Amino acid sequence: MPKLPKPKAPGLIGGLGVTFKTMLKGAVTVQYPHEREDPPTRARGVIALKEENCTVCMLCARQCPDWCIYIEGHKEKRPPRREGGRERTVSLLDRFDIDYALCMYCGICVEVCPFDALFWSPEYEYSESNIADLLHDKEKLGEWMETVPEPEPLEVGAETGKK
Amino acid sequence: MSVDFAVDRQAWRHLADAQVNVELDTGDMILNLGPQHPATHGTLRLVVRLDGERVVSADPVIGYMHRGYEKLTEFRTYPQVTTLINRIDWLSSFANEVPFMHGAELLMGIEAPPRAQYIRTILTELSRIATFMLFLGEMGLQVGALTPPFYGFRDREHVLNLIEAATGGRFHPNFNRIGGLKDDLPWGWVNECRNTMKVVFDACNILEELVAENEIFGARTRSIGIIPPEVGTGYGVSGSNLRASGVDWDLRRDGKPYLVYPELDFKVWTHPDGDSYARYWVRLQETREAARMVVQMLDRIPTGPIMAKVPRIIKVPEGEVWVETENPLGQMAYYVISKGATGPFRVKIRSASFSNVSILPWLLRGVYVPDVITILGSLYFILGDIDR
Amino acid sequence: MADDLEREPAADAAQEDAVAEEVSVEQQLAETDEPAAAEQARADADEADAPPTEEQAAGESRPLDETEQELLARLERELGDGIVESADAFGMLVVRVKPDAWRRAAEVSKRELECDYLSFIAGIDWQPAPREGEEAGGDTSSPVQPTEMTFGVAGSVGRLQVFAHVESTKRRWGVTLKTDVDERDPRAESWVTTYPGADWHERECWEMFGVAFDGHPSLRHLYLPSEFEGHPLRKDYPLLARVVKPWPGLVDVEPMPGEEQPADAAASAEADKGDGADADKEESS
Amino acid sequence: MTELALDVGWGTILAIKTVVVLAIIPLGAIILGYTFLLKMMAHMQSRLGPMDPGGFHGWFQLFGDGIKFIQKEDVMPAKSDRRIFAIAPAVVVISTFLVFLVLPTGPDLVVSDLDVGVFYALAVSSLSVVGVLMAGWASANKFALLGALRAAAQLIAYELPLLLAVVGVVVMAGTMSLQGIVEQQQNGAIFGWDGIGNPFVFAQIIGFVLFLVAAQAELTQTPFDMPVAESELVAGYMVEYTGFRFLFFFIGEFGTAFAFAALAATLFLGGWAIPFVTDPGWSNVLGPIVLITKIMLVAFLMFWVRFTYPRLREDQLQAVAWKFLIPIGLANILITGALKVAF
Repeated sequence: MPKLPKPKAPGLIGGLGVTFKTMLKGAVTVQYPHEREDPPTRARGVIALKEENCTVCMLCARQCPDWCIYIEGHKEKRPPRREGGRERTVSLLDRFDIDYALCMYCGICVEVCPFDALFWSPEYEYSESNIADLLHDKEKLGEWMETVPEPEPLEVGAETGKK
Repeated sequence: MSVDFAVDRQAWRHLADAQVNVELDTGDMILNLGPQHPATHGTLRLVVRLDGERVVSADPVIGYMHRGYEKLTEFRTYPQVTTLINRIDWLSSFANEVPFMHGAELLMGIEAPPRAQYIRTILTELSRIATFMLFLGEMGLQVGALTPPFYGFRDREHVLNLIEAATGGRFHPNFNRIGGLKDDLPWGWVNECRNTMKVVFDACNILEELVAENEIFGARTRSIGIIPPEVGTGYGVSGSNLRASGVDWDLRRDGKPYLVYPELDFKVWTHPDGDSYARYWVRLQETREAARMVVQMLDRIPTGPIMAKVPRIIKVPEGEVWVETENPLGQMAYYVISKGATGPFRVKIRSASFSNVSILPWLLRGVYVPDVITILGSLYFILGDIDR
Repeated sequence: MADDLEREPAADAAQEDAVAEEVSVEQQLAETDEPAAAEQARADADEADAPPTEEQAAGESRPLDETEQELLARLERELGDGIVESADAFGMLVVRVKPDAWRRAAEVSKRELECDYLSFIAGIDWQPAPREGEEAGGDTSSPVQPTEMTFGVAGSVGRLQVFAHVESTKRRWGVTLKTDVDERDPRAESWVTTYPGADWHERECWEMFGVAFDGHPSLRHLYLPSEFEGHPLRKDYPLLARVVKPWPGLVDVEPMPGEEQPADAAASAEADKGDGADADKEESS
Repeated sequence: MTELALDVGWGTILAIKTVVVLAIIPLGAIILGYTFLLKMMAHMQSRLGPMDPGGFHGWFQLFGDGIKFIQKEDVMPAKSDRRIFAIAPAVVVISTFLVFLVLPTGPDLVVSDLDVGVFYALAVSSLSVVGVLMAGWASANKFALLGALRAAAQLIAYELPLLLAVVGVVVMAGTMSLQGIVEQQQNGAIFGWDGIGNPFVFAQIIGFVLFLVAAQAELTQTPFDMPVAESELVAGYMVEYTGFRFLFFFIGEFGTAFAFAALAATLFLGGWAIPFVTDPGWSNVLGPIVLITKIMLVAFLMFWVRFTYPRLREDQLQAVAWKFLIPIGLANILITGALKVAF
């Protein structure tokens, strides 16, 4: 049977001491609009789109558990890369919208993207007063590319060099 | 103490009346605690029939947050389900992911590499610390102290920062994958974690001094809401709530081995009293124990991969599996039935708070209104965990 | 006893992955818990057969271990021919009992198996619910379940079943009990008198599956509003969120003018399997 | 002619006094609210509190809140007893206002130096319970009703220890006039040493603690805040109040805290009296400042406890009053009386 440790001073006095000591220490809060906290590199703040990498393969839209990605595209002919090569057909994006009102920030779209067109950015200041304004188009998603950080190094003992 | 298991039919009739919330000419007063009430931390409604300030009968009305996860899982693939189950108990989301992933891995015959197992265990214990830290503060608020919750939030923040640094999400890590983890830990995380554990120990001491040792807190919680062990088990109360009733049962030690718990040296805390104070005390000790376990594990993380070899398209073979883990709130378990598709056929989500709260009608009979709040607070439920 | 249970999953893993000779090797390696060796073993297993296929149906043919045998023996002693079938599912005993032995099974579990802890009571609807074609609105993201009705561990006679899990906090074992429920008049015996916690679980099961529980003091709605109709967790109850909204995953790429639709349907089907990415890549390069 | 001038003069002085006293209540409430509720509590909780309104450390916050409250719609519950609902906050504030009438802030700075000042102050301060009951009843809300009933039970129970705590002071001073008590403390001596006079806090330390505890209950502050108990009764009797009526309650709450702190400062800490300053002119100038300092000191103690402790239960609160505070208070009077007679 565990015995409760005997309190040193009466608990009432000890409690007063705790609050008084805390009062003399500084605050831990951040005065938000004036100063900002930097979220860690991996923070899943917002999804940024690198439009030129996207091939309109629809994988992200299909894998999204919330069905919150809307993609439309069209195809264009491009001149061949090499002399005498075949004419290329490329798929171009017309529309790439993410409805952040629905998004659950799971990151499945970023993971399944085979061409590295989607990235996580720690950016978090994009709240809107109207829920419909949370549907962001590809221009807006493209702007966030600037805020995407470099991936950070891994902890000691991690297996580097992905297969 | 004698316990009557037989259901009091008279009381049930009262409860049925209370449900309709029609004031009958009985002289009792029906008080609706919730669904919007500061004490229910979430949308739990408690229809309480009062005689003066004494509770004659209480009927919890749940479902205000019902999101139908068991149905939704049938329409999701296995990787997509993780996103959902994160949100069952949103204070310890990481711990929710583990049993489901473990179940899917069992069905597929995959085992996560040791490094992944270690990191999973560390993050599970961190989420336990985060959950309990909030409880330790918030319990103060439930009995009227304004300051402890801020200390709880303040020191939990360090733990959440750790979780965020590793997984990218403060609340919804979505970090587990079938066969391992999404990523390895970032550089310097282990040291950071070690420092944070010191903060956790300090925070436990502070909260113990401020709350647990306070005589007023003792007067408010001791011998309030006593759950006898046999009643607790009958209702399916689990976790710290049951251990506070003296039942020495912790799935980390007693269940089927999962993660790296068999390799760890830890103590399962119990308290003989079964009252609200015991529940607070047990959680306080378990927070410390969890921090100790994290420190143990930090020294032992093996090197190696974090992902087992997993086919690209995850199809889980036919079968049924029952995986239970000791989550911060109690026994969290999934009964996964697979039919060989990319998604589960049926998932029974056994969440801890649901059963923990189902004891309320029994427990609240005859207590005073302020004690209702104490008991609600000390049972410590998360609405998402009740309603799923 | 914990050791017995521990060995079970490891053995399963081995069984799934490799042929008989490899089993012992892998098992040994798994038990030595040496990262390098385990990694090697896994690599071997992967070479042998990386994705476990559907043929290797898990669970059914596994023999019971000692604990499970003892549990079953105790149950059989009391219930006799009330037990229809029993099986092992990853170290957990699953026992199917006759509907009229359902309440007795609870009493016996509590008394003879010392299972004082009620984990849950819930329902299963085994009816397949494939979503294809029109109904799915082209949605290929939701998992497609098999179209024929198959029953899980320990079998079933009909579509609806009730199952429950009880555990012993003293002996640290547990058992899953199942019973069949008639589809036309779904009812089962209530466990409330044995486990008071069954109250809410049975209410949930009643509103989600429409299974009435005889002897339950008050079957009221638990989650849903009292005027709610239907049983949401039955397979024939549609998930409206997936019906109302068009699937955004439909390929919406305009073809080149004058060009035939470039096998979009095929591409989309493949893309869903994960190979589509490569197909698209070829197309664009 | 002279009589008339005197009359006018008297009337003017009374008007000035009234205005000053009227201003003291919201001003005191704002000072206490800002210093303790906003700032001290914030720092005790590792926060900073409001920082933006007004520029310097958010000093304008409460004024802003007041402006906001006044702009709000005046909502009355449909089933409320409208007239009583409307009057209740005023009753609470008026009871506080009446206390200040007898509080001396200097040798001449007092509205009315009643011979039974202490008695009067304690009597009017407990008028607020009427307002609280009215508010709880008229709100037609179960939480409000429970809160009001708790408040009534509690305020009545704690009148007694409050009174008993003061009796010791009265016995020592030999007068019930607050001005007289202050003068006694200024002119007294501790065992012949009259360096700082004789603040009764030393001789009446038990009385002082009793007074603070009872005042805490009178103010419905933690650990005796069951009537408002935001985690059980949401806000008790105030739950249905919005806008400027809620503002009245807020002012009443902190104004009363200010009044009780002032009473404690006057009764136990020597009020406006300053050691070494005996000149009435200087005392009149410095008195209010000294009194305010002492009030802040007492208020700090009260709020420190408020922000640290959990709350008791209603039955435990009654037990504390009847089983501990009242016997201790009686014993204190007995000892004080005995010593008074002996020396």
